[in-house]
Amino acid sequence: MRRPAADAMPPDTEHIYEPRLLRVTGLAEETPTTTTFQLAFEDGPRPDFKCGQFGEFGLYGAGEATFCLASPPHWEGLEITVKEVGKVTRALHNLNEGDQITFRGPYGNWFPYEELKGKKLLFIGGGIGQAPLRGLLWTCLENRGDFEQLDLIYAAREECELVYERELVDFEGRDDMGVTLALDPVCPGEPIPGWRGRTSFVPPILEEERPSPENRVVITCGPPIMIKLVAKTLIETLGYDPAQIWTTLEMRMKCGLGKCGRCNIGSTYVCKDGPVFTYEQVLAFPQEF
Amino acid sequence: MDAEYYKLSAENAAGLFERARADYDVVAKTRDANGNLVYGRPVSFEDVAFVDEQPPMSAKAFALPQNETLVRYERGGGEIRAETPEAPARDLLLFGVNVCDAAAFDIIDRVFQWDYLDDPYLARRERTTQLALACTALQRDCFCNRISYAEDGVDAVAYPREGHYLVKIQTDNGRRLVERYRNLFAEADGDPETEITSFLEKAGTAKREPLLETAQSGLAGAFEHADWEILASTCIGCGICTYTCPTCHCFDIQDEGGYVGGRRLRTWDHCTGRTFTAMPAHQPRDRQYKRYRQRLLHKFWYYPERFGPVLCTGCGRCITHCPVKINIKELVEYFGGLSDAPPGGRRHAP
Amino acid sequence: MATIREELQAAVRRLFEDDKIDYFLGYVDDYGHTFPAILTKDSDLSGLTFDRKSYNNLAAFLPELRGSRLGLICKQCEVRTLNVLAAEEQLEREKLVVVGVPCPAMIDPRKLSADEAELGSDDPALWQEKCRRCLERNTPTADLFVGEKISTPTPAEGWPLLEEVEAKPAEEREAWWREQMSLCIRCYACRLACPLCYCHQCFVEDNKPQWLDKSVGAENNLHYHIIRAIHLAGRCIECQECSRVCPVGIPVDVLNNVLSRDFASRFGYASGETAETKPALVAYERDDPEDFIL
Amino acid sequence: MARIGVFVCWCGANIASTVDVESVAEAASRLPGVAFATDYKYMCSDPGQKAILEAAQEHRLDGLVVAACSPRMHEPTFRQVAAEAGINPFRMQMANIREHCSWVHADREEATAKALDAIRMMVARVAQSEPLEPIKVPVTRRALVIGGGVAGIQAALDVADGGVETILVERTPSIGGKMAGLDETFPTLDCSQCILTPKMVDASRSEFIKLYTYCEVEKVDGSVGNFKVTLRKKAKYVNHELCNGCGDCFHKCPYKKIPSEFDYGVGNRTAIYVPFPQAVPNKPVIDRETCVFFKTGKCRACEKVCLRNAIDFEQEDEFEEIDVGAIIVATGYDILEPAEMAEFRYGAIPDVITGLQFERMSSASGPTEGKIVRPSDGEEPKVVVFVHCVGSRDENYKEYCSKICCMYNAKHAIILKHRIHDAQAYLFYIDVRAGGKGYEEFWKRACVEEGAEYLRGRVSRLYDENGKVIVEGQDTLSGEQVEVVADLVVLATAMVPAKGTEEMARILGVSTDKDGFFNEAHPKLRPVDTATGGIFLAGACQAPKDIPESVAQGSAAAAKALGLLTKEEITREPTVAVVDPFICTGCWNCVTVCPFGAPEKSEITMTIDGRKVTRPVSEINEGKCEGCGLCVASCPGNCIDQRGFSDDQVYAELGGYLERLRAALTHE
Amino acid sequence: MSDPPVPNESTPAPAWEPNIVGFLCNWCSYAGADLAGTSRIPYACNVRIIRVPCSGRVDPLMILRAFREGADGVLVSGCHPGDCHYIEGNYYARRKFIALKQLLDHVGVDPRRLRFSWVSASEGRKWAEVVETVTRELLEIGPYRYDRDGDD
Repeated sequence: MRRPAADAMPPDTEHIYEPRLLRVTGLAEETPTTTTFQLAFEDGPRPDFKCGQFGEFGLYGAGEATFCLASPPHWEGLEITVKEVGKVTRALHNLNEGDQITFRGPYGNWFPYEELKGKKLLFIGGGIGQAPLRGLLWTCLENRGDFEQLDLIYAAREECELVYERELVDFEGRDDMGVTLALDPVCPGEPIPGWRGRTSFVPPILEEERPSPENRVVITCGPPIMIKLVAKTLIETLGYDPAQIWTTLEMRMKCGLGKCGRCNIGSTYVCKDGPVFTYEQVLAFPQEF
Repeated sequence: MDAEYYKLSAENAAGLFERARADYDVVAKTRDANGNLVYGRPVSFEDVAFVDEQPPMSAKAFALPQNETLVRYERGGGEIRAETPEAPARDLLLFGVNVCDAAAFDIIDRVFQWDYLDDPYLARRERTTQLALACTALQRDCFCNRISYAEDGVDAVAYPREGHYLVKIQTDNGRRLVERYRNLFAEADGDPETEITSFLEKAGTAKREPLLETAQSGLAGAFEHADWEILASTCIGCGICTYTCPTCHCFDIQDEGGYVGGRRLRTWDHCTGRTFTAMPAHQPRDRQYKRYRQRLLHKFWYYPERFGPVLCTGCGRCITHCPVKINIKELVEYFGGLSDAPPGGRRHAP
Repeated sequence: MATIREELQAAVRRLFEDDKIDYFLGYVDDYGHTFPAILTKDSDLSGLTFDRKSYNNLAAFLPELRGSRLGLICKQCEVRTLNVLAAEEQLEREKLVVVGVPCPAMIDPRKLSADEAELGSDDPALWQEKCRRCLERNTPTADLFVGEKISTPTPAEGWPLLEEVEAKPAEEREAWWREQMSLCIRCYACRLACPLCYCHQCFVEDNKPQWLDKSVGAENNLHYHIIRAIHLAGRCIECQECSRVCPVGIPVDVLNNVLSRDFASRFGYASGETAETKPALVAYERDDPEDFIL
Repeated sequence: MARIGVFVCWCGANIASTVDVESVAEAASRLPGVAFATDYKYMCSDPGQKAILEAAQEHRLDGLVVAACSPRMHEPTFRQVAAEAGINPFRMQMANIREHCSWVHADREEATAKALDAIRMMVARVAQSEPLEPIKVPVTRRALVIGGGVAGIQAALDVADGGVETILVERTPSIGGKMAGLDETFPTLDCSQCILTPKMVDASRSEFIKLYTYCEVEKVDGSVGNFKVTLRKKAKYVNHELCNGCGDCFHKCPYKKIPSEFDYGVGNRTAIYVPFPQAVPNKPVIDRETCVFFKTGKCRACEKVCLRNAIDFEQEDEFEEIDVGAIIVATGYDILEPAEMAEFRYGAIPDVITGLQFERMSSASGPTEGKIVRPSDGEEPKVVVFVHCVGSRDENYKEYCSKICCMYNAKHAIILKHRIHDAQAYLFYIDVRAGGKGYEEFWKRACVEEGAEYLRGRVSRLYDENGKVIVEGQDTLSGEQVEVVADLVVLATAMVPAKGTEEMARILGVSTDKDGFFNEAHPKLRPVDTATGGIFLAGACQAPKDIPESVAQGSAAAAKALGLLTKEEITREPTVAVVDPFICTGCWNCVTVCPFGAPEKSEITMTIDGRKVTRPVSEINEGKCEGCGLCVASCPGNCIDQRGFSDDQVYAELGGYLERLRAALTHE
Repeated sequence: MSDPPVPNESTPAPAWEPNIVGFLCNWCSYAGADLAGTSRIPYACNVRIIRVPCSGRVDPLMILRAFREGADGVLVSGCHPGDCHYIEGNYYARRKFIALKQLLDHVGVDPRRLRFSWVSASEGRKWAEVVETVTRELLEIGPYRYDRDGDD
């Protein structure tokens, strides 16, 4: 049989499914069901990773699940933000500082940082979809001079579903980026008591603000329906080229290595070829995701 | 390497089996307690079944077991100890397996070697040698004659002749087998290639146009074809086609055990099942025909687009054992534009 | 005289022409198999047939077509299934056109020789066990009967395979089942082919918690089959589809038969005979007989 | 993030002498999810509770395991402590290491190991425990009493007395029930009607009581605090708004020979009738079944005579839906139909009557105006046989004792003697049961002062001969065969649940016992509750009872109802079932098995393959769910789970125990 | 995984003890077990109790899971027929138990591994006897292993 040389073995493991163990060094409760875990590598140096990549995180006895790496590479350690939805996430939520979790990765492709340089960036996050954007956002802020403009629109269904609240406050205080926070309107047009931001879905905000497509790149992640409507508005109403819109796709994954066949969309393995795609690529997929 | 040809007398075939059992873990066709044909470990040559018929389960499990422990773990004293299982201790000889089963390994090697090397699979795979046995007749549901890749990459193929086997060696691995038991093999005489060609013609396993590989471009335009719904809706979503398939290789990774100890294991999984892509509150393939479509297109469009060969050796198990007898060959022909009507007549979506 | 095939095709064509149905669930034959097919008014009906290999219990496809007006071929297996489904309020009977056929008994595919010469055989030894037990061959509840009625031979008594297994001493029986169970690959065809396994989620798919391990192995497989049998307790209509579809040849219906027979004698259950009987496990009598509770 | 605290109680020496509590606490502190573990002499004591509160704060605990006595003992205590500590009470579990461990095992090592297992299991369980909040349900401040006998009347009066609107439903034309037909009552011999009718009038006059006679309960939906009840107001064919109860109509009614239900056939009534003179309301109804007009279309005599034009042949049954918060069931009893017991020859021999018929005869306002006569010839009977236990305490009929017969037989013997001085009473009895205030004295009086002859033994044969009823039996005291030539035989037939009780049980969703009486929630401690919240029992519908008991239970049920109805809202245990509608198939197993009607049929609309699909699904009415988990285990697709007893929790508990085995295997 | 721990060479081999999971209904059997405690009736300590609201809450899946996880025996106990706190839960449970029992018997699992009992709140002594019986029987038939590691 033919056996090519491997070019992407994860470091420090015997085989590709053997995870490393990370130590939970900190926990931040983002919402009642969402927690950010700060993780430290104790068994060796942290692998290099890039914004947009993901990993397989888990707990022995509960299993593995896929999470995007939610902190920028220039921070120490690694952070992930986990929403409790199933067996693994429930088990993770029962952890305390000092506990260990398993990690394989980093996997997948990443946001093309070099291509983004010199552009105006508009981040659009929805709910827990802010997590995949967070690393890139902080990287851009760290290198603010690389970019002409930096804006963030962040929306959630309810105030208690906003993640990274303390960072949002920090962003709002900065003068080198624009921040728009929005909650889904409960009764259209009616303000939500005590809420400092806007009460609107994202597309109307875009229609109102009309960020021009010129030299701009939109990076968005959120619920599939939000991505769809945001892209529609940008392309049809504001004249964006689908190639100007970047997103990360959520597909069920298991191996993260392009083997298990779960994340196939056409001949694309989301775990290897993605999860970062331009909307142009997304439109070319067989429409089943 | 260039193919080499040898003669193996029927007598020596028995000798080969006996001697190989000392050096290899020998797997061959045999019968289980119920009298059903299986790939098993017969202890004597008499127990080896030399028939064209395929066992329901292909031979893929010998490289990709249905359950495979990836990591064992233990907790204690505030620490987690994890260890990976030992690689298999013995070489494996697939003795007299069907060509379509042997051929599958080379096809799925490609994904297991793609970029990341799948060590657990490859550890088994690398210790495997195939000595396949060519069929004497095409069976009812077989269509290996429609797939060009169906013998490539098989280490050695034995063609049954009068009183002996003509053995074609296709890989270094195959050559090592012959060298190991060189005195059992004789040089082939005559023109073995011609002999094989006429054997295949007679058996009905010679290639016949149009090959199913040519359906790929047609399939690429057929994703939205309205007839998927009506033709694939009888699919009940079981795992028979994928589990019996020599090339289907999708899997799941799960933990079994508890806090104190257990294992992380990989188990076969199947894209035709309704949980395969189900996420909390989101199911991209929300109807059965979409899941069937995925299987077919993955085999005949996505996989060849990415890795070259179609993900199929034409063994026909997925037709034979399908509870509703969905015929992948005919559907590939229909959706791939090679035939006008699906099996059993046109059934237009309303 | 018209063959059943021609009559059937004519009848279905009429149903479509009269706009009585949106879909017809029947069998077509091709490439040496007879298999279920969903037909519409634009379909080519020339493959439509009914023969001794019309194995599938077509009621298994009802959930997929729920909401549509539907014609389907009903042999006695389907009739009994429809009764259970009606009792469980899973049936839109008013949307169904039940097409009755004279059922000549199904050949046991495991006994079918390669050349299929015996397909026309009336030798009960070649039939599926259920057909030897069958009480009715002519779909008495049909809305529309196609073909000529045939006589029903005297049904066979008993449960041959079950009795054969039971005749083994306990230890041998355990070994036998362990052997069978070690063959199981958990493809779940047995449950998916079953017209009464219509849950949207099966317990094997539930991972909160994961009551049943995903890995295969004799014990896990046994547990799967036991729970499957329990879920069919007093519901199973013994169509034997579970056994027929098993790719590795496990006679899984024996487990169902254990309960069918026991519930028949213990509780007087005969599932599928009327459309009123509630499933046995959601019913009780105050004096249900048992002799093992301490 | 689980931060569980484990508190191991010594219970003085109760636990500590057998279980090594210190090492248990130490081992517990190393269990997954445990942030803190300690042991203490008495966890339930003030200092013990305080220790929990302090530890909870110091270690930021979010779950508690108290390893101590049985949760049946102190679960409420420690739930309270958890709440005070800011921990959700449903994330507190007790590991029972006293009743289930230290008190039953002597070996210290074994008991210690078992105690630690119990803690492991509970820690695992708490880690899987969702915080739960009690379910709060607002209460409709209105009660429904079903049945207008003395129990129902008493209950209605007492609830009304509490200022709560009460609807009293009676299916016959008048309230009063069985008691209204009685003559004198034991043991005081005061006149039944004299003491009952004032209560009937009170009930009709109370501003808080709405009386619905000739009315039946058709349907009951909803649950404790909020029932929706559909009433069928049967057509009376008399407009009671207009009717002034003058009685002209029933005097004019030509059809007079209808056996009166109220008189058990001893007397007759007309087709338009008031069941008895003191009826409340004292207004007639027309019995459609017997009225000539309804049969032939001719007559209308009553209509013609009615000056108020109150007769209305066009009336139809009306339905009314009412909202109530509590229901008191007081549907009473009937007697076992004596004709069913052929050996007593009831129906075959006219001079064999039932005790209730005797009551009507002896009643001064009854059909014979108090004269006791033989039905066959109207003659005064001189020898009367009273038979005890007719159908009661008889394995062929009813196994139970009907409780009141001994006393009313004694009463009948006394009344007989009072009315016909030279009459002789014979009583065949098994034994005399006279447990009640003044009861023993009463039957002795019959025996000693009134000369009633008590014959201990069963009647073996009854037959008529020459106009007499010959009663054969054995006197087991003397051992002799006895034969009494009687003029009249009175059967003390068994009390059975009133006709329709089974149907009523189905409507209410409450259970009945093997004899068909309503089941109380607990035979000792909750005798007036049913297992269904908000439904209470009063009177003989629950079991045979005499008047004072029925009245007492009426009052008790009223107190229970008032206790419920005076709350603004009620809280219920949140350990209810919950359906995942996305995977529910609508097989209705849950609907079929639930004893409380909590799962309800509903629908969900979802988008599948771009199409809107509506699927039938089950939905749990939390107000009705009692938390038994039967539906959970009956759902084949595991679509239902139970809060507080979730599959995850049970699974974790199992794992918590069996982990030890793995640990043993790995030599930890 | 129900094997007895492999003894170390230094320590004598401990006698094997069966591991039994008991599912007890809250209202009768759990209370009965409490009563056994308050009455100080000693019994074998091999049963680990899982409290459930009603025997009707016990799903055969739980029982099989207990075996799968390593239990040697399972005991399910509820209220006597007619005494169910939830009116009829134990009647339904009984049918499920009959079905499960039939099947386990048929496939050759020793019937003594799975026991059911009705123990009321007043039957402390019966509870103790049930535990003793079940434990004794399991000691006779030994550890349960079906095919504990259907691995690789």
